[in-house]
Amino acid sequence: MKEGKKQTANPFDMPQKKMGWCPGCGNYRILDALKGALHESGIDRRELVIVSGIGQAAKTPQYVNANMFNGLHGRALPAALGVKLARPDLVVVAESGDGCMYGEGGNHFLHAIRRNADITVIVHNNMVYGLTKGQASPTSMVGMTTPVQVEGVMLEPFNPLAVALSLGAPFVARASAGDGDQTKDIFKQALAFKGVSVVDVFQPCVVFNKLNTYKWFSEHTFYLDSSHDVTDRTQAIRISLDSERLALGVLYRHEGRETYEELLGAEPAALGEQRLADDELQEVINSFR
Amino acid sequence: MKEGKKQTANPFDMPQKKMGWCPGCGNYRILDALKGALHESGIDRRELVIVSGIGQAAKTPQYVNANMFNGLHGRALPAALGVKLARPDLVVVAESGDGCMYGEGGNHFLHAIRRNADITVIVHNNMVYGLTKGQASPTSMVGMTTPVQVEGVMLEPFNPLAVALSLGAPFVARASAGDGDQTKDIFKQALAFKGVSVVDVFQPCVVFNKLNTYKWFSEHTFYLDSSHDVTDRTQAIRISLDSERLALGVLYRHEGRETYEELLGAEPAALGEQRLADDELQEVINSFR
Amino acid sequence: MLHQDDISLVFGGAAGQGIQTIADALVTVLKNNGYAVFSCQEFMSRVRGGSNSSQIRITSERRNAYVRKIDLLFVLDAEALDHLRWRIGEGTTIFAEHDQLGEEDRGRVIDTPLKEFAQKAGHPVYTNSVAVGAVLGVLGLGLEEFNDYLSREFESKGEEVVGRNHDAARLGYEFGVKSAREHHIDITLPTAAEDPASLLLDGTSGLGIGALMAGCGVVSSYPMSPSTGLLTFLAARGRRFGIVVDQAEDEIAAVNAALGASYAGARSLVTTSGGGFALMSEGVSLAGVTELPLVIHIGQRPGPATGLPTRTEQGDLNLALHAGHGDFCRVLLAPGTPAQAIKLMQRAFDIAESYQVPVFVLTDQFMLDSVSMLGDEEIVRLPLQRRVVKTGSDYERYRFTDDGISPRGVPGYGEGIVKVDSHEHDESGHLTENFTIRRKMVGKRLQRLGSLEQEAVPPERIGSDDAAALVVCWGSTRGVVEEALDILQDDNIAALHFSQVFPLHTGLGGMLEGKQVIVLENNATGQFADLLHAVTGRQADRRILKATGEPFAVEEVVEALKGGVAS
Amino acid sequence: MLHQDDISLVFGGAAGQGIQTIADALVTVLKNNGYAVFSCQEFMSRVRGGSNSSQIRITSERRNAYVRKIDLLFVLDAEALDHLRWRIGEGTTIFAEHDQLGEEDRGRVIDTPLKEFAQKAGHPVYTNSVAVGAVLGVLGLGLEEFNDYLSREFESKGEEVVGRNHDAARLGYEFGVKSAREHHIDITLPTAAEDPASLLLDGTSGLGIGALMAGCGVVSSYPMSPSTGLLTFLAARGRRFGIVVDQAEDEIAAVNAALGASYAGARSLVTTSGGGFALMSEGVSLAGVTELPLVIHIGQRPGPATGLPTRTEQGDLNLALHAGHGDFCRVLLAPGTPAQAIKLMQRAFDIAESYQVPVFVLTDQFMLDSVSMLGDEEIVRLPLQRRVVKTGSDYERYRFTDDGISPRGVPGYGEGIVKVDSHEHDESGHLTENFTIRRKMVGKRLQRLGSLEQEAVPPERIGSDDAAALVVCWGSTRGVVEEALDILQDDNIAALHFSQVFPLHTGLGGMLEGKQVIVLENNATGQFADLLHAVTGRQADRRILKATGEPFAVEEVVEALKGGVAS
Ligand SMILES: Cc1ncc(C[n+]2csc(CCOP(=O)(O)OP(=O)(O)O)c2C)c(N)n1
Ligand SMILES: Cc1ncc(C[n+]2csc(CCOP(=O)(O)OP(=O)(O)O)c2C)c(N)n1
Ligand code: SF4
Ligand code: SF4
Ligand SMILES: [Mg+2]
Ligand SMILES: [Mg+2]
Repeated sequence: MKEGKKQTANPFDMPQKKMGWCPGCGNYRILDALKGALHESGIDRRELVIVSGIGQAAKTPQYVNANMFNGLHGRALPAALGVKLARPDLVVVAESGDGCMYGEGGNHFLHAIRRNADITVIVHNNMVYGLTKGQASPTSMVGMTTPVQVEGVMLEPFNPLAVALSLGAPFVARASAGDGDQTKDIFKQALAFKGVSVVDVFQPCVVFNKLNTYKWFSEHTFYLDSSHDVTDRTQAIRISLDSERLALGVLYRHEGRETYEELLGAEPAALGEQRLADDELQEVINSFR
Repeated sequence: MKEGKKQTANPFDMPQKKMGWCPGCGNYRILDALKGALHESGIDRRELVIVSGIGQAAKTPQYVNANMFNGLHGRALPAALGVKLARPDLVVVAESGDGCMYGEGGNHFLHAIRRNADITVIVHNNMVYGLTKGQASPTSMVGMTTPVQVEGVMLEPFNPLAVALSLGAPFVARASAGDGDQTKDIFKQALAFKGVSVVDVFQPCVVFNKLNTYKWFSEHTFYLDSSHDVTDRTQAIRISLDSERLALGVLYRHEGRETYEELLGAEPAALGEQRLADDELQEVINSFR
Repeated sequence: MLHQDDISLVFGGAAGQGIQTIADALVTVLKNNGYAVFSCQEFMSRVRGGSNSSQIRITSERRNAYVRKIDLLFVLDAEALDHLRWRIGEGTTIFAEHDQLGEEDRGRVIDTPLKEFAQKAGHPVYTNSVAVGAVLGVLGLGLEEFNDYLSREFESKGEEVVGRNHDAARLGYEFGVKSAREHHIDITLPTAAEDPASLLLDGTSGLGIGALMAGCGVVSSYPMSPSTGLLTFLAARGRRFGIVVDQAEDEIAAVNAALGASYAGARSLVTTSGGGFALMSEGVSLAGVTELPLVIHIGQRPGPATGLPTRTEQGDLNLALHAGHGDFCRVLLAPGTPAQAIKLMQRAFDIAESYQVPVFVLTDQFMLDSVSMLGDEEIVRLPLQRRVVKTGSDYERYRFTDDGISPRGVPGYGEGIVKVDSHEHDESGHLTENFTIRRKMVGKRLQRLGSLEQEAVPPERIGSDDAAALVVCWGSTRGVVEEALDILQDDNIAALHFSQVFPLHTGLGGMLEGKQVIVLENNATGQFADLLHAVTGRQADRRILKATGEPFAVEEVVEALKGGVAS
Repeated sequence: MLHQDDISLVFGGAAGQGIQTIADALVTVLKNNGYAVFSCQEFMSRVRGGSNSSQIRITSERRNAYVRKIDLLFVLDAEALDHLRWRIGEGTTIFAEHDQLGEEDRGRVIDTPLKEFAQKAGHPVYTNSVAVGAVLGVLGLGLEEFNDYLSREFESKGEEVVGRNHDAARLGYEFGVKSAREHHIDITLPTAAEDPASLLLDGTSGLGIGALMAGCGVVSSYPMSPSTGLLTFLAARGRRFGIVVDQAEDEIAAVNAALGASYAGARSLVTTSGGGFALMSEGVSLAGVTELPLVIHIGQRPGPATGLPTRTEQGDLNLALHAGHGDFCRVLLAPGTPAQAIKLMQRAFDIAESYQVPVFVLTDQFMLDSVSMLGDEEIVRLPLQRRVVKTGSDYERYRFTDDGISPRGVPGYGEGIVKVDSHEHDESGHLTENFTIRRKMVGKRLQRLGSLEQEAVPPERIGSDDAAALVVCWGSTRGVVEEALDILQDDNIAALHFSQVFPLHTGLGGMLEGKQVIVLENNATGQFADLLHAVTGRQADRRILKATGEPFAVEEVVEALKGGVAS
């Protein structure tokens, strides 16, 4: 049931809808990169599910013409897992903000990585809680003042890449919303990767984060070049720990691990037909005689 | 209000109580090491609060003659934080099992480390859910079969030390229940450390974990010696990632960071007296004219 | 000592001493001998040590209740004797190794050198077989069934092990026969009128079989007593039945994964207990707003909080009724027997899918761990009808319809796309703040309550239509109420057992009219009595409540209902 | 056009356009001019764009309710006009920049070149000052108060900024005066009889002041609309009042940290909304079993799940009543005005500490964001009495007492140790499985419900004792009901407002006797009507419900109650 792929029209574009983001927000660029990556990856929009939580970032699937599970704040990853376990044949993307994925949903982040289901995890990291109007997020920089952190953020920022790598994530990357093409390319690699892929995307919040602007990101980041060995985990961790010069691109990839759904032998949920083996069932019953 | 410290009697010993652990369980040794460390550290048992979650490990404070907050499964760390914020003058230990701290409570583990309150975190890591009768825990080894993991554990084990180090934990150590004196010593260091200290303690569960026995632990572990530079975080991470030879001792310590309660300026909760500044209050009210 | 009519055997010992194994073997052997049997367990929250006990009843009719009385008591240590002492009566014959006991108890107890015999058979590990043999000897039954049982059970361990178990059983048996003679133990068993091919099923397995029959596709859960058994039941059979079993990192993950799976088309299930379920409250609300089918099994245990982890209570009714914020529909079922568990579990999946609502199955530790007898004819298999539609390209998930229920599409099945949303949404599933759509969506979600009421499982009447008093009970207390009424033989008392507790069946008010209403439930405040009052306006005339962590005993219900019906 | 009696001004625009700033300034200036004012907000769940509006009412008496009618409407863009179109009536005078509007609307709207004037004053940033000036001109008021306001507000930014704001205000003002003249806008304001020194307080700040007065020591919370304001209120004042403010990683952490702090002796608070609170359910149960004081503020918004994040509803009552597994006591308060918020927040902390129970304060978006007027005499300060005892060396946390409440010790205060436990426990706080102790502990925890009922805040009667019909309302609907009754002037209708919704005051049944009971609440099913029924056995004769996400408007309550009292 492939839809015709035209050169110009992107089937993931939505028939015009009002969008809830502020003008200039980095989310628009991430959305564009995502739709571009999906289209160029040849994914059928009807076989794609984008799962999100709650927040500005989490509105993304509202603006993509594809299946959507816009769930609870913090709970994108378990819902995405559920989709994958029931329908391993579908392409599953879990997308949300830094607060959603690393704050409320931090535990799921840890354990989703351990599971290694074939899910592409995209985190819009604007280092702030956007939708709730500017409180600190787990990735906010120390010292940033907010209406709650009136004396400035005191907590050590959460380092998603280092944590993902410590947990053995097989694909770990970082992108920057300002760089459309590179971000699209990283998304394409993540979508193509079999297993859990984590992409943290720097995203300017032009309203609530006056520290981490487009300019700040471009001044503090650099792209890993071909000299970087993406199979070297120790090296990747070292890079991820550098909080001065922030590396962009794929930090680490490790091919070939079996996915959780493969190990479980999950198969697409039967819908129409009855698939129960009556004799097996009788055997179970008989075991209670 | 110091209690007399006698050479022999340990004030943390409980008047005889029935204990809920199986004979031979590693928990007894951890309990002994803890009581020894508390006593030798000169801590007044009335100024110590042990907070725990639910599980076999979490029963520990039931057997210590000191203040206890035996809370919910997975929630030792936030409760301990609450105690510390209200009473920064008290010594606070948070103690629970691997399931409690890294499974149900995984999110709190992440964010407790980021906060760096002066709490000693002790995790009895038996690599299994003991109290609920032998399901896999986040640290269970791949392949271990259980009544739920009938085909063997498929998830990558959670590496608490690597994650703690990635998060910038200032004190990270690993102990082994079988080694009473060393464990006691590590506990003493952790108790003396200002800031959050994480001690993961290998603990044989003699009933449900037939893989990770006293013997297995002694065969797979070694103690870091004086050649190890405890201030080298990169080195500590490297060591923590080695799943063949498991290092024991203090992997990393970084002194001098201010604690969360210091940064917040928390002071002991006023109990008897009224501490409200009436003029301040009037000023607040006047601001609404 | 004379033991007749229904016989109650109790085995007491520490966790890890094998009393559960003894009881399991014995109940099967007795069943195979044609007796009507029932067994239940009570145990402490620890893995080794403490004091637990298993009761086996041999009854003249099939029963499903705990009795306090003990005819034959086998204790493995002194602590167990202390633990059970309050249940020991004149008519209790006690067996134990004397050297386990204090001086004062020895006179009262028949010295039973289990370990010595086991050692004789080759190893202390054979103690259980000695014990079962001894019981069979005392009861005056043959050893054949048990020998067969042992042969089957230890087949894989080789002939030697089987042989030693047989030896152990024989040693115990001979001891039992001798003891009965020497101590004048005179037991008259009820007639062995049951088909030996009957089933012995615990509540957990009943739920599990129901879930298999319902075509459950994904179960995601976090272990918690007493609900874990359903997870392990399904884990053991997952591959064969195409069920994906995921042990979640916490209960929040479990419920959200189950909803993700439901969205994708699988029938999905979570199993938990009160504390774990409390954490799922927000997820229940998500099921409500997204209109996703979900079955939630709550194995109740005494709260609040950690409470008594291995004990029983019916204290989570209010929570299940109201968990989740905002107004939407739900259904609560509460099987009273393993047979009902099989049937209602299927019904739960069916209603969840038909009405696109969360359906709760409420059980408790007593019900889950109790083993009762049933015939194949009691196993009801409901038609398994999936209700997923293939989407057209203009599909909208929340299309307004007459009955408020929109055809349910799933992703990747048809030409359309499927959008579900935790925000208030329009028909296409996109978030909206339009007040008119909001009003209609609220109405849509609540509208189905009417049909759900009409389709509700009506309460089952036990006893006469004309009785002046009605004992109202729900879930696991069915058996104890039924047995108490049988004992009382009072035409003025009948019972209503609710296996669906919400919504209540429409015709209900009438059934209570003119009756004295006595609500019996295993909790501290009478949560079902409150619900009954809220729905029907009828206050219970009397509440019989128990919240100690123990199930009701037949004797105490008889006692409570005796004195007649006036309160 | 003629505008008289109560005047309703509405400002509509996109998020980020500053309508809130305009409303804030104007309401203060009007108050300083001696007028009785009220203001409320409705806004979309987005940071920029969309359509929001602020209403300011100038009333003859102090009011606390939203009205639909609009006398003067200022819209900043065409979308805002569309958004508010349904509220525009014959009597609405509309101001907007014509070039923002479509052709068809221009005829109806007075062209108001706000941005042009702002630019003239130096920068578009001065638009707000132009707007306020314009309104004051139209209303025929002076500009002095506003100039003073601007001077105060921008003092820190230097004289130039102040001066430009003054310029902008003057330009707007002159335009307003001229427009009123040219367009024959004839406004008769109510008498300015208020003390200009009165307070203008929103619900959030009322709660905050109450928490300060109560000596709140620790607040741990996770942001969630509409409850975050209380967190930021306290964060802004934390250091000065010795309050530790912790933004938790999630709501589960928040409630557990609050309980840890409570255990250690601090008065502690969490603030959240329905979805976040759902996650705290298990923590509520922990508060129940450990008998730890805790105050939980739930700022309600429409569910289920994410629902309508920035809208209003009273839909979390059932959840607050029943959250947490097992049976134990709790108290639910629901202030209807900022003054009640101040008082009840103190009461919440006091009851929580006296009775060692969780106390809920239920508000909603409407109440939290509405600004109303009050005099200093309405600010009640309750005695702040801590109830922590110094422990002796034999201290036991759960000592049985006559009233079920044990003296509460905290760690590190006295010679004793303090053990609290989520398991069932004995008097010393150690876990136990003893059934007798269990029974007594369950009773102990429930026993205090009696005194809590006796001490419950009785409902407030609005109107005559003899009225045949009683409008029952709770929480935020107090103002709208009161105003509707004033308008109806029907001696046959009075109201009962509940600011404590659980437990209900004992004398309650009597108050309803012989009355027609009409329950009005901002949810879909009538959750309080159900509670009233459950407690008193009295079914509401009629339910007036609204669950669109909007508050009740005075007009619709009048309409609903008009036709008389028969339902
Ligand atoms: C359980 C729950 N808690 C809190 C909220 C409120 N909430 C909505 S979005 C959000 C944070 C958003 O931050 P982030 O995830 O970083 O997304 P952003 O808006 O910055 O893109 C919060 C706290 C909620 N909806 N549900
Ligand atoms: C919310 C909740 N979920 C589940 C449980 C059941 N439970 C109690 S202890 C435990 C796991 C114990 O494992 P661990 O923390 O490793 O401790 P151990 O017993 O191995 O020492 C679980 C799942 C619970 N009490 N509460
Ligand atoms: S608040 Fe920030 S993150 Fe949200 S839409 Fe606006 S700019 Fe983007
Ligand atoms: S089950 Fe394992 S962890 Fe628990 S007490 Fe027994 S040996 Fe120790
Ligand atoms: Mg963010
Ligand atoms: Mg463990």
